[in-house]
Amino acid sequence: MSTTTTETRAAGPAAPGEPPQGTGLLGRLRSSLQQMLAFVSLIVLFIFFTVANPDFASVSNISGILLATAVIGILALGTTFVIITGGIDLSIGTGMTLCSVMVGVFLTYWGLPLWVGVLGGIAFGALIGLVNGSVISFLGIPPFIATLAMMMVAQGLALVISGTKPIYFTETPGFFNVAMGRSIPGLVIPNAVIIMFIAAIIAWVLLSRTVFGRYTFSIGSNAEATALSGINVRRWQVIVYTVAGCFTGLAGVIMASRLSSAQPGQGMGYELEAIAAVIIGGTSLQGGKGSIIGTVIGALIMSVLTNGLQIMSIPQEWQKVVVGVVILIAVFVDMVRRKRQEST
Amino acid sequence: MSTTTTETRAAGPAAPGEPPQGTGLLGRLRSSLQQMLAFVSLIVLFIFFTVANPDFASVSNISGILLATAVIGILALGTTFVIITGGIDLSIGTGMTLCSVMVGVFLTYWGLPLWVGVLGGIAFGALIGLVNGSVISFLGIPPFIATLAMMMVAQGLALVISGTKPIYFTETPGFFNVAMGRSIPGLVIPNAVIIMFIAAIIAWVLLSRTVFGRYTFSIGSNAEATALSGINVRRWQVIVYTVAGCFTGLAGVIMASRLSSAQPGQGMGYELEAIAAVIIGGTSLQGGKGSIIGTVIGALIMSVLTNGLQIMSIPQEWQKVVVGVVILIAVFVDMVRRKRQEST
Amino acid sequence: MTAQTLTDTTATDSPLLELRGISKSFPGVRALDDVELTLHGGEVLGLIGENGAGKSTLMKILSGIHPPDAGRIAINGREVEILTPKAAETLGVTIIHQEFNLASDLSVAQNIFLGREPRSLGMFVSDATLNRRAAALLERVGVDLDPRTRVGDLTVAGQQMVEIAKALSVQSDILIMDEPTAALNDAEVAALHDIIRGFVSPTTGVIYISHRMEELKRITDRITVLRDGQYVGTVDTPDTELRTVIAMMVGREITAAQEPAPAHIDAAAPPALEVEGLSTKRLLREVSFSVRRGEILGFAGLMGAGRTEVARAVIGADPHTSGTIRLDGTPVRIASPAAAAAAGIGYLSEDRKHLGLLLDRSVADNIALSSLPRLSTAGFVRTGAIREAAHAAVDTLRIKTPSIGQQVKNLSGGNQQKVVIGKWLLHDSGVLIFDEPTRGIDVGAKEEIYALLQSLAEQGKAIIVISSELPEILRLCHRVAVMSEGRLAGTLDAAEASQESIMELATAHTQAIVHDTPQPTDTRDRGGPRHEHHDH
Amino acid sequence: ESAESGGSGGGDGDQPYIAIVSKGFQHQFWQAVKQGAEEAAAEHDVRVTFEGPETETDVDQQIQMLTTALDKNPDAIALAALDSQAAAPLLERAQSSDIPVIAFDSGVDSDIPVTTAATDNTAAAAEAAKHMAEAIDGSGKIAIVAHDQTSSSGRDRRDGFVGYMEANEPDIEIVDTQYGGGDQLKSTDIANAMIEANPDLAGLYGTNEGSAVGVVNAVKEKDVVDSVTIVGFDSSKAQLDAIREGTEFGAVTQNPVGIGRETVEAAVKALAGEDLPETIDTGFYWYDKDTIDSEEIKPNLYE
Ligand SMILES: Nc1ncnc2c1ncn2[C@@H]1O[C@H](COP(=O)(O)OP(=O)(O)OP(=O)(O)O)[C@@H](O)[C@H]1O
Ligand SMILES: Nc1ncnc2c1ncn2[C@@H]1O[C@H](COP(=O)(O)OP(=O)(O)OP(=O)(O)O)[C@@H](O)[C@H]1O
Ligand SMILES: [Mg+2]
Ligand SMILES: [Mg+2]
Repeated sequence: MSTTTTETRAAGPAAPGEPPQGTGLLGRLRSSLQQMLAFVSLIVLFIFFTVANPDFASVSNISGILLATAVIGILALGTTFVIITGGIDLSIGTGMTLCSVMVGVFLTYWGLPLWVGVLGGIAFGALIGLVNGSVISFLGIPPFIATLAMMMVAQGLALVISGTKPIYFTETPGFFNVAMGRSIPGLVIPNAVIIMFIAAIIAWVLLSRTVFGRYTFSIGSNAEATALSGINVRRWQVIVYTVAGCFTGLAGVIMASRLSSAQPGQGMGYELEAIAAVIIGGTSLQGGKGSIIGTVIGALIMSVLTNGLQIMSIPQEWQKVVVGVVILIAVFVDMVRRKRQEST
Repeated sequence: MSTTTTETRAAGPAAPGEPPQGTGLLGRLRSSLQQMLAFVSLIVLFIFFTVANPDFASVSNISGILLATAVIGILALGTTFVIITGGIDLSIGTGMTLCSVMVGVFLTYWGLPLWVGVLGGIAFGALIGLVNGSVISFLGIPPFIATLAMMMVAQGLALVISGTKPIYFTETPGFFNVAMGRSIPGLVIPNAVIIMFIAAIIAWVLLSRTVFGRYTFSIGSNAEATALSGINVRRWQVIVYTVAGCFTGLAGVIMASRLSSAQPGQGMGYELEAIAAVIIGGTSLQGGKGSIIGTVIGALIMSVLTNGLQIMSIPQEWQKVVVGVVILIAVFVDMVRRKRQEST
Repeated sequence: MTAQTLTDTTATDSPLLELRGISKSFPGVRALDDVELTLHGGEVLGLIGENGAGKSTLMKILSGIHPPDAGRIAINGREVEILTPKAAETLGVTIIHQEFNLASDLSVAQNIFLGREPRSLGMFVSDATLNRRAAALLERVGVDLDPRTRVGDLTVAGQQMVEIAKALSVQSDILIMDEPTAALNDAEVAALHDIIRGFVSPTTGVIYISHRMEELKRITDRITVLRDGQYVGTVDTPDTELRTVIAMMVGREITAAQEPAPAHIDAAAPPALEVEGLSTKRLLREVSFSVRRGEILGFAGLMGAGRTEVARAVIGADPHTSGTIRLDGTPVRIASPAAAAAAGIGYLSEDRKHLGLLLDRSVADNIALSSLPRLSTAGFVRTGAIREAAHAAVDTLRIKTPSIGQQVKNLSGGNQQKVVIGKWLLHDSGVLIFDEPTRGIDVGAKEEIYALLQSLAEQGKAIIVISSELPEILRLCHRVAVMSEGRLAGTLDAAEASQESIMELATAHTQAIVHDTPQPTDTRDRGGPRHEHHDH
Repeated sequence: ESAESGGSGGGDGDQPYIAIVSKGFQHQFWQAVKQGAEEAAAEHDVRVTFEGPETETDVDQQIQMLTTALDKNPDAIALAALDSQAAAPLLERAQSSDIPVIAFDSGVDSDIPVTTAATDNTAAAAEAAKHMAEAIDGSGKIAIVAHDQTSSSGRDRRDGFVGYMEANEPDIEIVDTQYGGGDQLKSTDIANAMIEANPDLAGLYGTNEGSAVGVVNAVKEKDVVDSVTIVGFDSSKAQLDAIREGTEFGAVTQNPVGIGRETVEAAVKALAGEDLPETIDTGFYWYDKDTIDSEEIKPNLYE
């Protein structure tokens, strides 16, 4: 609601998220070229860091950047849905930790087979989302409060269940390869990165090609009108949070696998990073607008920035300042680009 | 339809925020009684803890609770304005820390007189708010991103300026008394608490009795309509963030005084607590609705809960779980109460 | 299609829809009190009443939005309960709401099929299919809209068309139209009436709410009248004089609308507002006009001709690429609506819900909004003064509200419109631009508002009225500026102005172009979003 | 203000009550301290509570906890102060209520505590530096992944290490110091970037358990186990495994269980009116592959 009239006529993407663009091949090409431009800030950053430090563009560092994006990226994917409905999910950080711990319980305490552990972790994430969604839509608690409460409950439960100690995956040594193995021979990129991209594709299909995605947008755009169109808004809201929960669970699995352990004390603060990635990617907290590709770019901008500054050995206190300023500039550039694009 | 005239004089259901209430003494009494009911959750919590542990209701513990509320409470007061406009301010936590550090610079590094340090800290907070507001309204950056960037910049600057070390107020021993002195003889309550209540009264007057408050509500309710009504929305937005910044600065002063030092590494996470207090108090993240008394109650609920569970010596991991659940219940009870009140 | 009397109804020949003893109260308001209504197959039933009489509420009960406090609903003789919008849809009841209920971030096609998307494999939707179907539907309905346009980018009239298309896309037996024409001009109204006639069959019926009497005369078979939430009666349209209906509706005789008799204007008086060569990036080309103190200048034109755009450019809500604006002879730079207000120009938007009102604030807050500096001392608001001003507006405009503390969203559509008018009456500006000021306002109140505007003019204000209702323009204005395709096609004196002369100018430009390119769609395609709406 | 209940508060009949306010509670280190404290409490039949802020930068949260702890009228208080000046007024309040204060983990800048059971973090970090220098033969580039920039333990462990190198090892260059907040994932990513930026890196030092494990992860992920020497701090299963398999060269441990025990025992003695030494050095120990299972080291390690 913060935009004023003068801006609003010009601002904002033409249609929601993945908009109904030109139908012809030409139209599609044009629209995808325009979307490529969203990379602008990302590419500029990339070039800058490559020039500043040649190590930055090495294959192994890029693979490292992608790996560093995986957890936040997957969290951000799920949150994109929630934010498009006009909601928010603060529980993803500690929820992810709780899912890690549950994977530990499944695999190490109960000795279940690896695949059960992995699916169990994702399912537990869905359960967290289901609770969030139900509290929000059936009790009518504002999403901020409901998921804040879940954030605390999940953090507490992770500590309680694990006995405040890390759980190691001693029974299932193969678990490490879930995130860190290299399934595609000859490719240096670890599975976690591939999983993130597959998750992104699934999220993209869900958001732009299914009824679910359609209702996600329309609830965020006008929940009342959506309800009046005969759509069970409450039920869909629950589904949105549950889907987001699945991504949280997946992030928990990846996290546990990469660290070879479930670390119950972690997770706080990840939610803010994930939400930031979503919003840098052009999704609006007001709801109704957003895209998966934007979120992926947003997450990449964040990790390229962090990695680049670390590679350059900038003192950490200055890193914060620089990250803050660069995020501002990136978002500003993106806004100007979109405005220009519209007026042509 | 001449009946309308008579009807209009009777107090209808309360409009949001501080509405134009019934004129008569009776109307006022009734409406303030209804507001008292907002305390319900708080009072229930209070009674519960008193029964659970007699130490809880001791004068010194209550004064401790109020003291614990001071910093978060003052932050929450400022954020209430921002949230009512439909914005958000994530920079209050680390911004507060930066203000503490600046007080340290003024008093310890530059040896300025005490009152200059105190006012300088508040003014520096206003400056942070001014930057936030300008970035949001003139560059059109979404508040979440703008204040997230400021959160990082402030954190970085606090570390840079302080040289990552605490600054002690060795030059101005009297500074400790700003927050911790007892100005009213015979009263055990320290100044910080009195300052918080004075700040709350000022905020209340600003919000409910001034043009500034009106515009705060109307921007949050419909920014475009407000702009088309001839109000300079951008300017008022800047003012709102600047006012919020003053409260941030004040919180920084209190914090520094209480700790006898400026701790540059602190502050992260306070924004979430402050925002939570605001929302527990019934202010809506969608903007347009909110009240100062709600915020004060929200902040008190949070600190009563934390303190009560600590006094009961509940294991720390369980405390999280309980706080989460109780916040949910408190908000739910408050919602039910308001609904009931409306339908009578 | 002869109307039947109620007593004719037998069990075998039960009416399509029958409502009996419907009552509904909101806090502080008895919106409906023992209301009845009968709709027969094959008929168009008009429903009229003053603003706040309860028409929309009755229709909301029928479409599953509000549960009634008491009463029975029967469809084809079978008693039913309608508790959700979905249930209404299942029973074959479809409604076009008075206040639009569209998701502004979705496209036209996505909105039309919202909740009823054709799916493959149970979950996948294809926008291409949706666009194709929507295009077909829009063509059948005779609406010239690109299905891919974002709804938030449409004008109010465009959104109204989407609402209509959406309702017509559903197979239904009972179609409720709550003021479908409030934002439309005559040509579009005629098109809509054709659609209605095409829709009605012996097994279907339409309930049609409007404040435009001539329309009711033209399209309805019978008219049911409500007053203050109570049922007054039902008449057969052909046998009834409109003034009788109006009398039933307001409870007293109303003197017929006077002939346009604008007061004499001093032709030598200097103009208060002069606009010269105003162009915008999108649409306007070299628009020049002026308005004097004491004068009411009308703006006429077809939908999308650019009238709203002129107003927005003048008050600085949209940037203009060239042109000068002079106030009392001095050139001014107006960069924002705030600057316009400070310079003494007020603008009442055509889109009250999104651009006019603070829906969740009180009546008093809305009325005072533009005038707070005047109603405050040293930054502190004088609540007494605000209350007084609000009461004054409620009284002069006869706004029907339980209190000035009522949230505006709980008022009826027409009363919401009066609140916006009240806001600008209170604001002390020398130039007032009213964009569709009487949208959704009942006949009686309209006359009062005309009188108010005239008295404002007599007090020396310069007034611009943008309206799609030609009779309104003719009734009210000293001069009429006619827009066509972003240009000023001409300005007519009251003496020269008539329906015919205005329409001629309004279409002059269009006809020239329409043969080679489908111009109106094009304009829309080129433009960016119009205004962003916040729907929650 | 609490005179009447001063000696017997805390409920639970006449069992003495000791409130312990530590610097943290989620990390393994603090859990081990807690474990030691609880063991000692059981032996001496006293009741303890153990609390600490989320992170070691949350000075305000710790002060809050200390205030609440005082309101519970404990018989003794044990404090690992994040900032002794900030805690000073509360310590005075404890003194005026005749509540003995035991300082642990790090000293308190005040004469109020009856004794201090602490490790010298600076000396411990120097010990780590010494072993690192030996392992890389006194020359090469080293980077530090620290857990925290502002807390005393974070600074001491960084500065002790850097100080030793500067004083004794002219050929060793510390090329970078960054902070991962003790978060394993963040520390891993930071160390990854350091390895990228310095292909000739000879050593990495992690200043607490999370930092050290993060460094170990990164060295494995980047496959530079052979060229990079890792020195860590504290103890956990992950670190012990890494040391046993040779990925990590060695680490410094501080015997947190012992700190917890000593602290509670000191409090019990203070309550009994016994005299206490001014400081109790709880010590630190260097351990590596060879000494990890020795009788001397084993009791100081925890998983
Ligand atoms: N949700 C609500 N809460 C409170 N009052 C309401 C609500 N909805 C309608 N009302 C009141 O009920 C009465 C009838 O309103 P309704 O909208 O049915 O009028 P209407 O006949 O459609 O008028 P209009 O011609 O102005 O559209 C009005 O006084 C209105 O203020
Ligand atoms: N942002 C926009 N994007 C696309 N088209 C626009 C935009 N703004 C205006 N238009 C188009 O420009 C034309 C002029 O609009 P304007 O609102 O000024 O017309 P109008 O004469 O007031 O007509 P009405 O209000 O009856 O629709 C219309 O065709 C409208 O659809
Ligand atoms: Mg109506
Ligand atoms: Mg218009």
